[in-house]
Amino acid sequence: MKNSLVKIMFFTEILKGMALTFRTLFKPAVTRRYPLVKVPAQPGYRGLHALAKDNTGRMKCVGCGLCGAYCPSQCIHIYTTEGEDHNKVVDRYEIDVLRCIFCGFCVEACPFGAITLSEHYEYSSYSKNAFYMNKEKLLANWDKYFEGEKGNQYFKKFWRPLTEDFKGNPEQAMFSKITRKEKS
Amino acid sequence: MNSFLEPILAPFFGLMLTNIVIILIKVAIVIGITLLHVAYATYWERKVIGFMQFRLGPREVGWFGLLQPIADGVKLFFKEDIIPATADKPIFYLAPVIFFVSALTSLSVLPFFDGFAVANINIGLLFLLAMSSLGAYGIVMAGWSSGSKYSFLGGLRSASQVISYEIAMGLSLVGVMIMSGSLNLTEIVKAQSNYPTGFYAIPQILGFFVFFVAMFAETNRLPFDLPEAESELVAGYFTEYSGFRFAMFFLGEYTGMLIMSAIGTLCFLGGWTLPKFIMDLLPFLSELPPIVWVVVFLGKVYFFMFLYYWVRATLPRYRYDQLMNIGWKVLIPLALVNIVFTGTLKIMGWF
Amino acid sequence: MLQQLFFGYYAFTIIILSLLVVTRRNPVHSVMWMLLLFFHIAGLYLFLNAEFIAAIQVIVYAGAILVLFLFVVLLLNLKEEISLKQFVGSWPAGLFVTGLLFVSVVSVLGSYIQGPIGKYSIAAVRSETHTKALGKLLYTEYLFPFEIASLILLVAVIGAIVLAKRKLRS
Amino acid sequence: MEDIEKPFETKELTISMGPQHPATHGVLRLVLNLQGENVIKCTPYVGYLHRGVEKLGENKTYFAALPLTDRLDYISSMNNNVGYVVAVEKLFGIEAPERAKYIRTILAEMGRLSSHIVWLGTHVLDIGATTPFLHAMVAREKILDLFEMICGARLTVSFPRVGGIRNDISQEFLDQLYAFILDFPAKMDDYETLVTENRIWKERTVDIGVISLEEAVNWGLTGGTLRGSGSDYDVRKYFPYDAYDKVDFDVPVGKNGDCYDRYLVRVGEMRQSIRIIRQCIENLPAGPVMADAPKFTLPPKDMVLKDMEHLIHQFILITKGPTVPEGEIYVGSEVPKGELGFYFVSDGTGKPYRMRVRAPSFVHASALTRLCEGGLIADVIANIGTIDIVLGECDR
Amino acid sequence: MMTSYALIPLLPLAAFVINILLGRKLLKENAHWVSIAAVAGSWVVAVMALFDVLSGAKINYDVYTWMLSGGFKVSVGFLIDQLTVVMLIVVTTCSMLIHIYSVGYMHGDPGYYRFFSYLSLFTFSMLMLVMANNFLQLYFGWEGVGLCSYFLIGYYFDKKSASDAGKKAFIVNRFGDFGFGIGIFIIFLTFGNVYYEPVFSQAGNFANASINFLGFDVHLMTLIALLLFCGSVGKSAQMPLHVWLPDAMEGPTPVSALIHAATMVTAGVFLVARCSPIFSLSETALMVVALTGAITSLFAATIGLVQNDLKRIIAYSTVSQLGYMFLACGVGAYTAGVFHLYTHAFFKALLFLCAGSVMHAMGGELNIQKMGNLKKYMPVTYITMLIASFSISGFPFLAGFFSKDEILWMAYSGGSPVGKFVWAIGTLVAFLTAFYSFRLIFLTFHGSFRGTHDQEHHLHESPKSMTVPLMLLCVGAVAAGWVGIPALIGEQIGVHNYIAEFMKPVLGHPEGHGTHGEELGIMIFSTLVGLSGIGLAYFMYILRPELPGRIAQQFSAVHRVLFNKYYVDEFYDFIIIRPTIWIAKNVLIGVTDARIIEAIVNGVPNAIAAFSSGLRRVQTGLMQHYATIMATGILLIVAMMLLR
Amino acid sequence: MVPLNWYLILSAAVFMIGMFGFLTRKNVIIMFMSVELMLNAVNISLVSFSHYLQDMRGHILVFFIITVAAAEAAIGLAIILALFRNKQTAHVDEMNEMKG
Amino acid sequence: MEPLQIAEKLRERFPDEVLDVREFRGQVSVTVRKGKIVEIGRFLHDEPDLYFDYLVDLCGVDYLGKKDKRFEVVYHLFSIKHRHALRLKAEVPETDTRIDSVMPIWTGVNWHERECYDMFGIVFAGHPDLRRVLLPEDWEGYPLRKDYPVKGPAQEWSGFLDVLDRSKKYRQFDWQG
Repeated sequence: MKNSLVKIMFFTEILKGMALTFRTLFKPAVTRRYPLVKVPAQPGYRGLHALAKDNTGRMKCVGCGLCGAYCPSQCIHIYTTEGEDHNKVVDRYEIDVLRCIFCGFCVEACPFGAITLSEHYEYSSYSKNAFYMNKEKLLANWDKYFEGEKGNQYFKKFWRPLTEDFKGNPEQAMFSKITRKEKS
Repeated sequence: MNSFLEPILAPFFGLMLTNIVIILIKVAIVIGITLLHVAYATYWERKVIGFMQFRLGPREVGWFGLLQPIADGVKLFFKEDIIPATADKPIFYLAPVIFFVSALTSLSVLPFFDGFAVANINIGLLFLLAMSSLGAYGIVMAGWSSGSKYSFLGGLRSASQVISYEIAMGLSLVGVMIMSGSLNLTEIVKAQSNYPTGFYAIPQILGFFVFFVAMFAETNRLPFDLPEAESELVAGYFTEYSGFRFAMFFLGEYTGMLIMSAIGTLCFLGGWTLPKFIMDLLPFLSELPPIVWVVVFLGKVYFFMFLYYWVRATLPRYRYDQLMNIGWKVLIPLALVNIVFTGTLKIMGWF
Repeated sequence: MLQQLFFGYYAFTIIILSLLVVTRRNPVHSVMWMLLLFFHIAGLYLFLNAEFIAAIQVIVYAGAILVLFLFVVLLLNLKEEISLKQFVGSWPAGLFVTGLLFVSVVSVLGSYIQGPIGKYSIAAVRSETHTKALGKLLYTEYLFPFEIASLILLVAVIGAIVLAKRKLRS
Repeated sequence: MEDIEKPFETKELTISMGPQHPATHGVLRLVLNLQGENVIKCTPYVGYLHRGVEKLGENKTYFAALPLTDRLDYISSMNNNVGYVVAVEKLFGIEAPERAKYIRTILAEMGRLSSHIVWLGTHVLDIGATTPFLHAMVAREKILDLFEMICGARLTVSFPRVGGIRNDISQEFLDQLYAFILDFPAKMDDYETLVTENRIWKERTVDIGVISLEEAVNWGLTGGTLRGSGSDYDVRKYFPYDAYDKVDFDVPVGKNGDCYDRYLVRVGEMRQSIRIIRQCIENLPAGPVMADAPKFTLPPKDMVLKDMEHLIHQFILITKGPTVPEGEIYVGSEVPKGELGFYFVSDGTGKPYRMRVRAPSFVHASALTRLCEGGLIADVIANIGTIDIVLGECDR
Repeated sequence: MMTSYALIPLLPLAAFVINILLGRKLLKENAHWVSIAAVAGSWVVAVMALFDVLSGAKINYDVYTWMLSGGFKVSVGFLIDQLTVVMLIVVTTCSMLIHIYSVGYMHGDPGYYRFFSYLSLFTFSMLMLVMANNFLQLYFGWEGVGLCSYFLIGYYFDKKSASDAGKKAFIVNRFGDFGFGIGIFIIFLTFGNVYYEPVFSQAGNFANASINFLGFDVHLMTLIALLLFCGSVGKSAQMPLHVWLPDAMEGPTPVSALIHAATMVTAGVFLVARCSPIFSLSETALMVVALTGAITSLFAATIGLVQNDLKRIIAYSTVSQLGYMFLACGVGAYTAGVFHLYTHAFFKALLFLCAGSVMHAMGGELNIQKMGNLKKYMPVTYITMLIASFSISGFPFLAGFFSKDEILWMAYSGGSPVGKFVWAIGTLVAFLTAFYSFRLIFLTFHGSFRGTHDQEHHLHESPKSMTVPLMLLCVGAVAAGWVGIPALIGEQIGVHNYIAEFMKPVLGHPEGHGTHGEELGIMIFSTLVGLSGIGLAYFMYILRPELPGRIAQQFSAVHRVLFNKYYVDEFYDFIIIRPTIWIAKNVLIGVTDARIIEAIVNGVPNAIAAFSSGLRRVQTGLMQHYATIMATGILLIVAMMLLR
Repeated sequence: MVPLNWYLILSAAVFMIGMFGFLTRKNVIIMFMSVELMLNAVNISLVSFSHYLQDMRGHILVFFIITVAAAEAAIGLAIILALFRNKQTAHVDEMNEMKG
Repeated sequence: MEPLQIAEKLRERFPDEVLDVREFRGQVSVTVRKGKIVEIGRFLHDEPDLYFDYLVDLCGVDYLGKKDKRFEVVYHLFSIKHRHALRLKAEVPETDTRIDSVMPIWTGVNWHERECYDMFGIVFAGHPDLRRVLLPEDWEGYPLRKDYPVKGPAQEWSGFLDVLDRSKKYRQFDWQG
């Protein structure tokens, strides 16, 4: 009771709030000055698409069409023809990026690990055409964003599920391994 | 000021005109300086509130964003001026002018340091109150003439708010008038500096509190920014304004804040002076030329401005009826108690 | 000469503004002109060395009463009425009567007798400041009327509340 | 409500608040009939964000419909995913492994935290306090960073899978999350310092938008909005899914059913979420993260090209979807906004015959009429904030 | 320094304002802090004033002039002299202690802040009353205390008896105040002034003047004195306007102690003492005062003998003691009256507070027949009340002894024509007082408990905040009289009669006409009378508890008359209230209203209606038409003046 | 020096304009404003009298007139509001209840 | 109470109304005739040991070509007090798409019924404000019916002026007001 009287008379709760804002005045800001300072995307970020190449530099995609079938927004269009040795040849592999919802299901659907989502997230342009990805652009993306070992690591980590997910992985993250002690 | 300029100007203009010219020069100085301060007040507000919110505030235009106000100004002045089809045009044009001019006019009686006021009139305080009540016209007219319902509601709110808090503010200043025995701002400051405690904020703590609260309401700032509560009325009375006219409202509002801060400084914090006991302690201070004291004055004004920002960063907004309740049921009675109290003590010779 | 010039300006503007006030179709415009009118009257008071009166003219008339008018005008929101006729049918009669009255009042002016000169000369008021002189009179000699005036205000406040407030059943 | 005292009657004013209005949190439109500042009638209009999620769901396999749920309540998409996945698992009759359940619980509570942070910030912002919004957003940013770390997306996560989760979490994620959880209560105290006890905040919320328990249940309110009125109805307690039956947490309950109580309930829920996450991290079991149900889960990628059976499964599951028993099922889950329910009618094919989303925001938005009438305009804002609706979910 | 005296009344006023404005929402259970702090402040300043006066200062100044109209000046001014200072000390001390006591007593009451704000307002009014330097301010304070008394008696306004008692007190007081008001008018008429100083100094000039009042030539001073005394009679509950005071016991007990024992009711005595220059000029008036006092004291004492209500007994005792004070004033011994007022304040307040404490323990039970043996449960209350009773009974060397003795000696020796008569009555009253006081003690605290089992279970000593004021007041009840030790004893032990010396400049000090021997005799006699009263009570209520009932049966007629307070209330009911109601019902409603007024009311409009039905066509109902016609009228008048 | 009569003529003119407005306008609010105009006209003449007679009493009267004007505005506008509530109009020719 | 017991109780109370009781994964659906749906609802709501105070959800299902009666309105009920749930299904034939509104019993069903009307064209008699809720007021057709094309009706947009024209019909308030 007395407490509330003091509170009403002396605005303690408001002063507490004011003190908090005043303290914050001297704390560092968290602002990321975006166009100047870029925050790197986490590995496995679901950004712009790329078509994977194998070690020999050939496109991994065989045109099975699973990605297109699975895609929730139906933005993948694949056109194949019969090649010389009765192989399927992927003539056109097109993604309408403006329709894409970046769920990453195409990666999951692909049995060959042919389609990937890169960490690139800054795609803006003045023309719609820039977002209609054809096979060439997608392959170029692979070179651009997955050069070297990065591609392999990507598949190792994000091309799921793997057998270990069904069986249990001995290298799993566990709490007991955490060294950090609770603040007293 | 006069003594300094007169001998220089008199040969050129003759005595009669010299006075007018001096006044014009003063006006130019005051308006120029004030507008600059107003511009940078917006900058500081954004900076202070930004820092209080883990942000940086403007920093891209110029060094540390110092040119931001100018960029904003330029942008506003070159923006397309949109007039709604349903607007009552003459009044729509006039409203921001009234608002801005009434704010600027108040500047004329503010003494920035000893002997520097455009017009050192005997009823300075009354003049300020009169001018601050005129700002309401700008707001109400803007709200009404826009032909938008949000503006209209904002205008209505503002009218009743300003009328209500005008009373509380006037009454809160009565204590100061009683103590100093004058309505002249320079006299008030001088009486204050000779008073034992220096600032009237100490003996007039109640009046100061009432003034402090009413100050926020008069300038439509949080937690009393009901006329322009963006979550309720979009932007209140200036919803339909854009470009240059919007800039007038914007400038008028910040000038109003500056003026309220100046009134607070002059009436409660001793204006450009320091309390007597400090002056006695440091006698060399009185040797300084008067213009130096403008720094003290501005320091105190900026203290008030900082409080504006600080409160804005901290408090939520009151509701309209609660605002009225506070004005009529808390502040006015408190101010009346303060007057009775001050008057009694004055009669008993303790003040 | 300068004084005559000033007076001439004020008198002319005041008359024009008052005509505008009574003839505008839209009450909001009337209020605007009235505001301007009050300012000019306040200027006239300053001209007559009544600075305190000028200040309260602005504070009370312009700052309070007129805002109240404006407030009511806005509340009533009389848009459709603006398009109707603004004068009553018998307006020529009104014009006639007021005109004659004006003529007769002006013709009285030549024949009054000036009263005795009081002690509040311009210099005396200036030295004491107008506010102080007025305040002293108000709180001593005219204390009783002053308190009656405050009573009237109180009654007005109560009356206004009673009139405007009403319980709604819903 | 017998005897409302109103200053005077003036012309009734009709204003359209929204769909573009700073306080309507998206494209909600309220038509308010005003008498002065008093709201006589309030009619909400929704549907500006209608995308036909139910119709779309009927034309996709059970797996492929998952991203659609991201876009329901886009502030807490993780919770929607979990709710969807839980419902589908129940329909299929499979169980996710323990580890996956714990991780899903952690993620769902993170989603709840992030959603409540947004709610807190915007609600407080509507009432005029700007600072808590930005202070809270700093913490939300951390949560989103953590989301990004495990699933590569910040908002539309699409992370859980039928029968488990997409991929196991990393040690780095766990460490950072634990550190965050230890820090967060102090931050909560900061947010509360600015509002909870503040007299202005209290005046704005206490006794505003009061709805009694009985009426609240009758209106079908759920989540914090219902619990503010005093019910302890919480799907996590009533129908525990995932690991909620294995952790210990309280359900904060209000008393008066006003805005302030709803506020307190949600703030309490945030603290409970921290508790849940902490327990889950500390008790996180080892083991698989996907259920071993080959007919209902995608086969392991490393085996697809090695094993014919897996390859066939891959192709069938992706193109036709799983073979689902015929029947119908309704499963609710507790998302930050209330009870999110999925009702499936299965006709034995891989696509739901009917997919119905029971969206809490939809019900809450309809209750705005009841909450706002008789109050002031400013109370409308407080009410919109306090029932915490997301139009993406409301309009589906 | 002078200005600070204004603080004495202003602090309680400020407390009142703060409490009434902030109490309901903000202070609630903390309301007492404000009031107590204010009263304590007043007390400190009052003590300072006492020292100032002791050092010879006499302060008389105007703080604020409210109205100045010709010779008529209305202002707030303070006169601080010896009499005022004594009253100040009494009022602030009692008030402070009772404020503290109320903290415990009123704890948990829903109107806590209201109670304290009224107490503060009362203190303010009372202080304004005693500090006034003019009759108008006196009247203001007078009405102020009346108003607060009304508020406080009716504090439990949801209880009908309480609100009725409040109304009764208010209305009965009106009778007295009516006379008082007229008295002030006549003073203004006579002296052209309402200030004490000019009035008292000029009073001598009018010693033999007479005035035509209601057609009679009346001795002016007698008239003024009697009219002023009217006020005293009302406020101090003297015959025949005493009826309100016992009923006023419906208020909370601290109120009874403060207002209806220690302070407000003594305002009448204060008034007589303050106006002693006027009273002294009129032998008739003094005689009236003395006789009224004597008769009232006897009358009330006899009623007190048989009452069973704890607080009412003390109330009648108060009436009786007030009569004593008037008796003293009436014989010219103003100092003795004021001295008794001063000691009485302590022991009577103490009695009431003890009664409150008992009531607190008994759960609101007031019937002493249902009490008994309380000393076991409430030792502090018992001892303090016992001391108070001894004091009131005039037990040697306690406060009451000195003041009572002073009065009796002055009555006997003062040379007043009715002196010996009133001395006899006074002595008889002393006996009765001792008897009923100890009847009260014995019935309440001794014997066996006669209440219900529940009550017995509940019996407990009161909290600290209540007992500490009791003990402090007890010190007063013992020692307050030591400032007025008569010369007879004082010479032996080397102390003076300080109070008499102190008061001399204001009230004068009539020398007794007796010898030391006579004085000693009177003293011993009255002491013995008092002791025998105690003895009789002991005999009747401890030794032979069955005796009182038998006596009551034996003298049942007398007992009934006494028990029904001489049927005064019934008498008033019969001669005043019923006729008034009858007249209102039959004459005003039946005849005036129905026959005369309605005939006029209906007839005139009928006539007008007939006339106006022709005229109505002229009326358009449009305001502006009327206004235009008015303007035309003005035009015509101006034109007429012009053309004339 | 401006002669007193000039002020008086100005005052009379404003007064008459106000009166004209009061007599002829339909809108109650404007009629009310005309009344204020008339009061102001009186104030002008009082202040000028005061100035020329060197006496403060004129100012005192102006002070009281302003007070009364404030009171009158409050009451009058409240009445207008009440009228408007019943009639839904502010036109004076609709308000002819006084008609016999 | 167990769901099947509830179903039995319901059958006892309304023997002619209950058509079918089915259980799947522990959830019980009771199919009823639409005629007395309000009475059934009232019974379920008011009966002390049933006390279904909370109507979780109401939705329609279109069984085009699968069942005789084309539509079903599905009520999901839950009792917070007793913690039991029940699914009630009312059959609505294509020929007569009217069913009584249960709004008098559960107020919260308001918008659910509107949505059902919006999506399936089922008319709820007695609903106070039966308008489209999610779709625009001038929408044609009922999108969740199985015979409604997934990608919407093939229709050219007729232009802004036409939209403006049609909107006049639905305009509820006057902007000038």
